[in-house]
Order: sequence, then C-alpha cells, then structure tokens
Amino acid sequence: MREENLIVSVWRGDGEQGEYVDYRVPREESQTVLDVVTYIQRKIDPTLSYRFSCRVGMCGSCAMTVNGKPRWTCRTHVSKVAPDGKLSVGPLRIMNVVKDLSVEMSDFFEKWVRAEGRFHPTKTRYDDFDAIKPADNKRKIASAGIECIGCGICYSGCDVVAWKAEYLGPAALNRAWTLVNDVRDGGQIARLNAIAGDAGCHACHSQQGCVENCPKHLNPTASIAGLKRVTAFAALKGGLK
Amino acid sequence: MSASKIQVEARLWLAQRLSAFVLALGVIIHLVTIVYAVRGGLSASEVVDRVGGNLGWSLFYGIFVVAVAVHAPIGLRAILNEMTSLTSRRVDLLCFIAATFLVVTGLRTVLAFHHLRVG
Amino acid sequence: MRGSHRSHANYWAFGLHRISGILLALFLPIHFHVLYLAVHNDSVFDEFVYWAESPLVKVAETVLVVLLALHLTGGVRLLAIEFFPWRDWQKTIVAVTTGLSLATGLIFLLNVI
Amino acid sequence: MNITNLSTFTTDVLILGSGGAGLFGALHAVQGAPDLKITVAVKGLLGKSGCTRMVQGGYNVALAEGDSLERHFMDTIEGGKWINNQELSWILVKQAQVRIRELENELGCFFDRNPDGSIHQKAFAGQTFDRTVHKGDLTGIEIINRLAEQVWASGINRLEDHRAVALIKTADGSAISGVLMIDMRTGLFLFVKAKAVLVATGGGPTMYKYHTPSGDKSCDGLAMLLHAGLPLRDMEMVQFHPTGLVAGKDTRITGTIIEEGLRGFGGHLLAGDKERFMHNYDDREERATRDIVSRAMFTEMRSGNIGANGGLYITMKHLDNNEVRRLFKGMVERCADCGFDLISGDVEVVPTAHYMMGGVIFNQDCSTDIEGLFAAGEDTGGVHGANRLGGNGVANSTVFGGLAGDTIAKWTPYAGSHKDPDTDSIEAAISACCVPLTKKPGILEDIREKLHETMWEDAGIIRDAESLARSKEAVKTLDLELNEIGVNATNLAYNLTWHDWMNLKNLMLVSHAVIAAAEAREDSRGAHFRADFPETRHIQNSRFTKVTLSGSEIAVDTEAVQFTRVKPGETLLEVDAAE
Ligand SMILES: Cc1cc2nc3c(=O)[nH]c(=O)nc-3n(C[C@H](O)[C@H](O)[C@H](O)COP(=O)(O)OP(=O)(O)OC[C@H]3O[C@@H](n4cnc5c(N)ncnc54)[C@H](O)[C@@H]3O)c2cc1C
Ligand code: HEM
Ligand code: SF4
Ligand code: F3S
Ligand code: FES
Repeated sequence: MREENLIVSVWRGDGEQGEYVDYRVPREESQTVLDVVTYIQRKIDPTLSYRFSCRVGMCGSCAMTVNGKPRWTCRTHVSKVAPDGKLSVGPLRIMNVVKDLSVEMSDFFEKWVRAEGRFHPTKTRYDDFDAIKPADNKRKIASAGIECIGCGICYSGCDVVAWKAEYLGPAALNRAWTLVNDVRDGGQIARLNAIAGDAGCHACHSQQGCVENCPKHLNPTASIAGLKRVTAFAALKGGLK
Repeated sequence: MSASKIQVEARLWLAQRLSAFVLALGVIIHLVTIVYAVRGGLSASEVVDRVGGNLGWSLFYGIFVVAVAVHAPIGLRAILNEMTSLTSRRVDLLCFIAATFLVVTGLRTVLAFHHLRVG
Repeated sequence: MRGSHRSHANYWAFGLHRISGILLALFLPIHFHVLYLAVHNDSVFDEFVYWAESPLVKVAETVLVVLLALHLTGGVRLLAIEFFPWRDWQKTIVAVTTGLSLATGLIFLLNVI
Repeated sequence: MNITNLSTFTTDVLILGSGGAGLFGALHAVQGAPDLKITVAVKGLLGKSGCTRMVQGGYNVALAEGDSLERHFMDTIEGGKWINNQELSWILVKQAQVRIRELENELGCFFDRNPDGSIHQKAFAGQTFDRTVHKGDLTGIEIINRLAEQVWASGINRLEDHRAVALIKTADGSAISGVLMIDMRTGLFLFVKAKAVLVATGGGPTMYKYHTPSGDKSCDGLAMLLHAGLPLRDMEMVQFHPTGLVAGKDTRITGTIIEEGLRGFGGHLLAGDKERFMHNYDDREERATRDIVSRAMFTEMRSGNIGANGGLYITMKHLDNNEVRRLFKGMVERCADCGFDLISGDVEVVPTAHYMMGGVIFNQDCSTDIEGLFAAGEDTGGVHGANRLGGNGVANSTVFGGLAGDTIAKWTPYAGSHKDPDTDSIEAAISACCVPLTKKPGILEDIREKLHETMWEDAGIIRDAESLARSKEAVKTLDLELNEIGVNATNLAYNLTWHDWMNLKNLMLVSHAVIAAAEAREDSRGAHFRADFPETRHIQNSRFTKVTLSGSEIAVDTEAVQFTRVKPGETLLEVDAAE
C-alpha cells in the first residue's frame, strides 16, 4: 500500500445549491471510486449522501459523474480514472439531485414505461415456453441489448436528453428495441407509436455518448437506429396512429 | 384528416434522410465539377456555357434545390427546437418560410440559367 | 483523465455536422442569389468573381468546400448508422470522414491558387 | 417526538421490499384485486436494491424429461438435511413450474435456450439433475428488470427510499395496523396504515466480516418480525459461499462472489504459501460441496497459512487462458475492473456469508400469526431447512411472493376497515430510532468491524459452545457501545450514517438470534457446524430451532420436524435400476 493521498472534490448540496468540497483520502491498492466515497462518509464526514446497493455492477445504483464523465463507481478503479491522484465526484447530470451524490430516477423509469419498455404477453403461465432458437436473428438482436442495468449513465451522457426534457432517452429506447425484436410480444403497434417522433427515436442525433459510456458495453445508438427505420417505414405506410 | 403528430415527425425524419441521400449524390457531383471548373479561374461565361440551357444540368440542379429545401429546414427545425426557447409553432413557421425561400430563390436561379440559351 | 460526457470523437463529429449544416444553410441562399444576379448581368458576376480572387475570399471559399465535404461525409456516416448494419469502428469512420473532407479542401485550394 | 404531527399515508396493501418476493407480491395482488390500493415501499429504488437482482446462477425448476417434482423435492430435502417444512418445500418445487413460465410468458424474461429452441437448464451443485434455468450468468437482472417494468406500468404506488422501521400492531396486539417508516430523502417519520402488510425485505447475513448481499440488506425484516413477537426458525443456518473476493476492509468489493463455476471448471484453491490443500479435506478436492469447501478454507485460514489480505487464493492460470476468458467473461471483467487478474494471476478469496435459511415461521398461504401480516422470500424460514440449494433461493422468493400476493388479493377485500395503531408502540419505535440523534456524534466503523470480526470468528463457519458464548457476550457489549455513539442530526435528509446506525442495531439483534439458535442446536447439519458436536445426530427425530424476543431477551426453543411427505431414509423417487 502506498502512502499517498488522493485529492477528492465532492459535490455537497442539492440540485440547486451546493459546492465542491475537497477531501484527502488515502490511496489504496484495490480501490474503486465507490470506496473513496464510502471512506469519506465513514471516516471523514458522516453526513455525505450517496447511493449504492450491489457493489458489483449489477444494480446500477451507484452511477455518478467522475472527473466529468458518468460512470458506475463500484466498478471504476481509481487507478483508471485518477492516475494523477485527483478525483472529482458529482451526481449524475440531468437527474434530480436528492442530496450530494444521490439522485432521483423516477423520470428515467417513467420514460421507460412511456416507451412501452415492457413485455405484452400473448401467453400465460399455464402455456409452454416458445421455442426460440438462439441462432435466430431477432433473438440475437434482442439478446444484444437486454443486459441493461438501468444505471442511467447513457441518459446522463446524452445532450438530447438535456435539451429536450421529453426525450425518452437511450436506455428506454434500447429496451424498446429488444422488445420490437421479441417475437413473443403482443404490443408492437402500441410500442411503435410510443417510440416514434420527436420525443422518441427520431430525436436522436447519434451523438453516441450512450455507447461511449455504457458500462455494460451495450449499444443504444444501434438500437435507436433500428427503431428509426422500423417506425419511419411504418409511418410511411400510415401504420402509426 | 390530418395525420397525427408522431406520424408527421416520423415522416419528416424520413424526408430529411431521403433528401440527404439525394444530396449526397448531388454534392459529390457538384464538388467534382466545381473543383474541375475552378481550374484556371472562373468566369460567368464559363459557368453559363456549361450549365446554361442544358436540360440535364437544369434538372440536376432543380432536384438539388428541392432536396436542399426539404433537407435543411428540417435540420434547422431540430436545432431551433433543441437549442432555443422558441415555441415549436414558431419554429415550424420559420422553417416553412426557410423552405419556401430556398425553393423560390433556388428554382428562380435554375430557371434563369435554363432560359439563358433556350430563351 | 478529466473530460466531460462530450469528450469523444463521435460527439465532436456531431458538433461539426451541426455547425457545418447551419453554415451551409446560411450560405446557400446567398449562393443562389449571386448566381441569379449573374445570369441577368454578366458584369455583376464577373465583378463578383473578381472580388472573389482576393486571398481572403479564397480561404473562405475553401472553408466552405471543407464544410460541405464535412457535412457530406458526416451525413453519409450518419445515414450508414441509421440505415445499415452497425459497424464497430465508428471512431475510425469519423477519422476517415474528417480526413477526406480536409483532403477535398486541399484539392480545391491547390486548384484555385 | 410528538406523534400527533406524524404524517400518515393510507393504503390497502403495503409491501416491504422490491426483490423477487416483494415485486411478485405486488403484481399478484394487483392482478387478483385490481381495485385495491397497493404500495411498494423500499429502502432504495424499486427493483434496484436487494439480492434478487444479484442472482447469477439461476432458477431451479423441474421441467426436463427425466426430471420430476419428486426429484427436485428430494434434492431440496436432502440438501436441507431433513429439517425443512416439507409442505413448504413441496409448494416450492411445484409452484416453481408455474412461476418460471409466468416469468417467461407473462413478464417477458428471455431465458437461455438450447440450439433447438427449448429451454436450457444447467447443472448446479448438490442436485441430481441439470435443472437450473438461467439467462447467461445474470439471471437476476433479467428477472428483476422484467418484474420492475411491469410494476412501474401497473399503477402500483411506490415509496422509494423509504425504510420500514417497525411493524405496528393494534392496541390489543392481534392484528397489523401499519408500518412505521422513515422517508430517507427527508429524514421524516411516516406512518403507513394498511390492511395487509407483506414483509419481503430479504434477510441477508451482513453481520459477517465477509458477505455477499447488497448494501441495503441488514436483516431489518427479521428484526422487525422479532419485535412484533413472531418466532424465527433455523436461524443458526447461515450459508457461506466458498469464494468471495477479498481485497482488504476498505473496499466494498470484498466479500462479493467469485463464481462457483470456476472451481467446477478446474480452478485450484491455494493457501497462503500458494500450495493446494483441498486434497487434505475431501476426495472431490475443489469440487466438493459449498459447506465442505468453506470449512476447509476456514480451517486453513485459522492455521495462519494466509495471503496478503488474510484470505486464500483461487487460480485459473494452469488452464486454457482463452477458454477461461470466453467462459467466464463477466467474472474476468469484474475482477479486472477491480484490479485483479483472474486469467493469469492468483485472486485472493475467502468464504463469504451468502444466505440465511432461517426466518419467520409462516403458513402455506404466506400468512403469519398476526392478522393481516404476511411474509415471503428470504425473510421466511422452513423452505430450505439446513441448507439451500443454489438456484432454490430465487425460486423461493418468486414462488412465495406470488402466493402471498394471491392470498392478499383474496383476503384484503374482506378485511374490513383499517385498524387503528397502538400509539405507544409507534412512540417507542420512534424513540428507539432517535437514540443516536441526541448523543455526541462518533464514528461507527469500529463497532461495525468488531461485530463483523466476532460473528466471523466465533459464530460463523465453525462454532462451538465456547465461541458462541464469547460472541454472545461480545455482541451484547457492542450493542451497549452502539447506544452511546451519536449521529450528526443537523440534517436527517438522506443521512446514511443514521441508517448505518439503525442497520447495525438490527444486525446486533439478529446476530443474537443466530447465536442463540446455534447454541441450541447441539449437532452439525448442513450449514451449521459445531466443532464440539461434529456429527449429525438424531436424524429420525429432527427438531428445528425457534427464536423469539420477549422484552429485550432472546428466547430459544426447539420443535419436532413433521415428516409429512417423506421420512429420513425413504425417498419419493421410484427406485430405479440405473444410478
Ligand atoms: C450475489 C448473490 C447471488 C445469488 N445467486 C443466486 C442464484 O444463482 N440462485 C438463487 O436461487 N439464489 C441466489 N441468490 C439468493 C437470492 O438472491 C435470494 O434468495 C432472493 O433473491 C431473495 O429475494 P427476496 O425478495 O426475499 O429479497 P431481496 O431480493 O434481497 O429484496 C429485499 C428488498 O427489501 C428491501 N428492504 C430491505 N430492508 C428494508 C426496509 N427496512 N424497508 C424497506 N425495504 C427494505 C431491499 O431494499 C430490497 O428491495 C443469490 C444471492 C446473492 C447475494
Ligand atoms: C451533402 C449531402 C448531405 C448529406 C448526406 C446530409 C446529411 C444530413 C443528415 C443525415 C443530417 C441529420 C443529422 C441529425 O439530425 O442527426 C443532416 C442534418 C442537417 N443538414 Fe445535411 N446533409 C447534406 C447536405 C446538406 C446541405 C447542402 C445543407 C444546407 C443547406 C444541409 C443542412 C443540414 C442541417 C442544417 C442539418 C441539421 C443539423 C443538426 O441537426 O445538427 N445539409 N444532414
Ligand atoms: S444502456 Fe447501458 S448506460 Fe444505459 S442504463 Fe442501460 S446499462 Fe446503463
Ligand atoms: S447519446 Fe443521445 S443522441 Fe442518440 S446516440 Fe445516444 S441517444
Ligand atoms: S452498486 Fe450496483 S452497480 Fe454499482
């Protein structure tokens, strides 16, 4: 273990008022940004607020803005982001700040629902499973986007979301695309209507902040491109309401 | 009956992309010709010689103008909606004016060239 | 490792595309108008071309060509994202499109001088 | 605190927790009785907290040809060393068949398939058949995402960042009136009045130095149930997973799981001197069952043959690097993100507290002895007996969560009107939470570490009468020390340190329950190993432990297991010639 300190600037305050406050945190060999934040709360300033749950990259609760970029803090090793020993940690942009580093995510999830990002069943619990081959093209497309942890990193890194409050955003649209390719789903028309238009996929300018920052290496840009094609041709044929 | 808002949005998006395909071809041809044309200086008579009264060129530039008039205002519309606080109705109006303006000035020019020799 | 959510090639490409789009949209009506005048009056056009001989204008013109080329290549890149299967080498594509645009500008410049 | 200005929220049904049990409870309640007002309250964000999300391996269910309910049932009973409530285990295996299809067909989970399109089932330790349905190695994310989407869309009320602190009964103590909560975002108390309450806060043995569950789990539900006067069974049964990462106490990654499949694939465990040791303990070496490997590792660690951070090592470097990278991509990346090289290095590991088989005694319809109070998931006991099979945990929470929802939907419309709370107990609960707010602020670290250490050393993988007595004293002392440590009360909004204090408080109480139950069981079985009673005794007369809280004292009792379906030594399987 090295006898060094990290200089960490942490946002203290709510969404409107606050400031970055500096703390010195001992540098450790195996140290994630979440560990740094935890250290401050446990040993320096117990009033610091932040959110986490699983601590291994599964729940998507711990996303913060680290040195300017949105990241999952539980799996961001300090050596990767702060080779110079300086770290700034703030709440995710765009989301409402509860306090310090913890944000509220209801807009994010409400948009998920608004994008029809949920399954519409055509069968029941008393029916058997659909036989879907893993090699089927649609199944492959659905699988490619399905492991989203809902961390909101893509959302927070997209300027269109910042510019257009009603834009559904990359995560919700990515989920919708997996469903568009889900042959079991019975809600396709409603979904296309939900995700078309200027609050939906057509607002995306392929900025690709989402792909760039998604910790799960998902590709919302490609998913949204798929939605754009499908909906635009549906619109051409008058298939949208 | 007028189509719904999302129907319109989706179609506008498609119109912009289709016009972009047209423009892509058009601009490549245009760029090649201007690079070729400016070689050794440019004069009015040269341009007129090349383009004036040639139905092919007139059609080409005619299509180009229409494509631009579709493409650019839809692009500007997105920008104005995202980056200014103008209401979307104002933006639509502005962009409609821009589209009309582009068509009128553009086609007027193309026609003028066409009539040079023909007329 | 400081930066922002914007510091990556694809965002810059977006920015360039947007700026070039706006500038082209502003330039085009002027371009149409000048050409229109020229048809009616050769001297106006030649005057314009004469004025355009000044180095400053040459540079401006080159910039314009680069903008057009940038917007073209960037636009084709976007169309490819939207209409063709995804490619994983987006950053390379951005580099190539930018390179191509600058090259176009260079050819133009060499030609006009 | 004056309770006259306590805000109140009224709902028909209140569900505590948004894991597999809570969300299924909510959905089934809404499906069965759409007119009810249903509210899910959770300590974090809905669907994002809790352990169901962290499920990697998958979901046990007998589906394939050749497998059967009886086989799944027998595996569960034998794994549970015959102390399961057999009726509950039977419901588990039977309803799992319905629930898995509900997950796939109604909620949209997209489980992995065989090349021909049929559902894929993989092997999981301790089972005689490959029956674990999964979505890659991130099954929990798939299940909870799909559940949460449906709940968001269904109009169910959400109280996010709301912590339940006490189950409040009526003045006569016969029925539930509601739950006292803290709105974590403001730090204000809130009384949620409800006709029916489902406790689904998911246990979670986080009082151990090394543990796997999510940070929001601190046995709150178990503590509240004890305070409400209900008995907890099998509390001595704490399951340890053999390979948790260890990288020092200052990183949250410590304790999190390194996949079991690595050992299955041929990974070696090394002691501090980098030599293998498992051959000294079991012929199957690294592939022995969870409890055996954990015990061997613990013994090795006790002998002092340890690595840099006090653990042992797992290594894959003698295996085909490319295969390891391909098969364990997620694990390799996770290790790499945290600074470990799983492909060509030695990664330090320890056994880590994973799951509590014990929990509240509940009925087959998920009701409890308090009218209007229901329970499901890891907060309950009896389903798994002395050891849980990998893959039976999420089956348990989803099966019983759903059943609880069904029961609540049937019961609540006839439950009459809301019942008035016993205001004295509200007041008492509030003052219990506020204890640290008037004291001088201090650092909780020390106490947390001591609790972790004590439970790990003396009430963990290997215990005996002496160590248990030691831990009992130690926890008692720590509890008193905790009472003297204050929390800065200038701003109670999202005051994590206040919640840490309450977490510790609950963990202390439930630690007492674990210790008491462990003292009462004088034999070794499943997850419970007594160095002074290393044999499994009296299988035919098996009993289970029952812990209750009377006043501030933990009391423990035992009760005979009813072998309602099968007796030790017998089987429900047709004894066939093969195998
Ligand atoms: C890393 C890991 C891997 C696992 N892998 C598997 C596996 O492969 N297969 C398997 O079958 N099982 C597995 N399990 C076990 C499985 O996760 C659990 O058995 C099951 O998910 C428990 O579900 P639950 O609904 O009871 O609790 P949880 O899913 O833990 O949910 C508890 C909920 O209650 C909330 N809560 C807690 N306290 C309060 C409070 N005071 N007030 C309000 N809300 C509160 C929490 O925030 C959370 O939302 C694993 C567990 C872990 C930790
Ligand atoms: C060369 C052929 C062209 C192609 C292939 C092309 C392509 C595109 C594409 C795909 C977009 C959409 C960007 C987005 O919204 O994400 C776009 C936007 C735009 N284009 Fe073009 N375009 C071309 C020519 C032009 C011309 C000649 C003009 C100007 C007259 C122009 C003006 C605009 C404007 C203003 C935008 C909006 C930019 C933005 O939203 O950021 N384009 N173009
Ligand atoms: S797409 Fe990626 S970045 Fe966006 S919410 Fe999902 S996991 Fe997070
Ligand atoms: S960052 Fe935003 S603009 Fe589109 S490509 Fe991603 S959603
Ligand atoms: S804490 Fe769950 S993803 Fe980081």
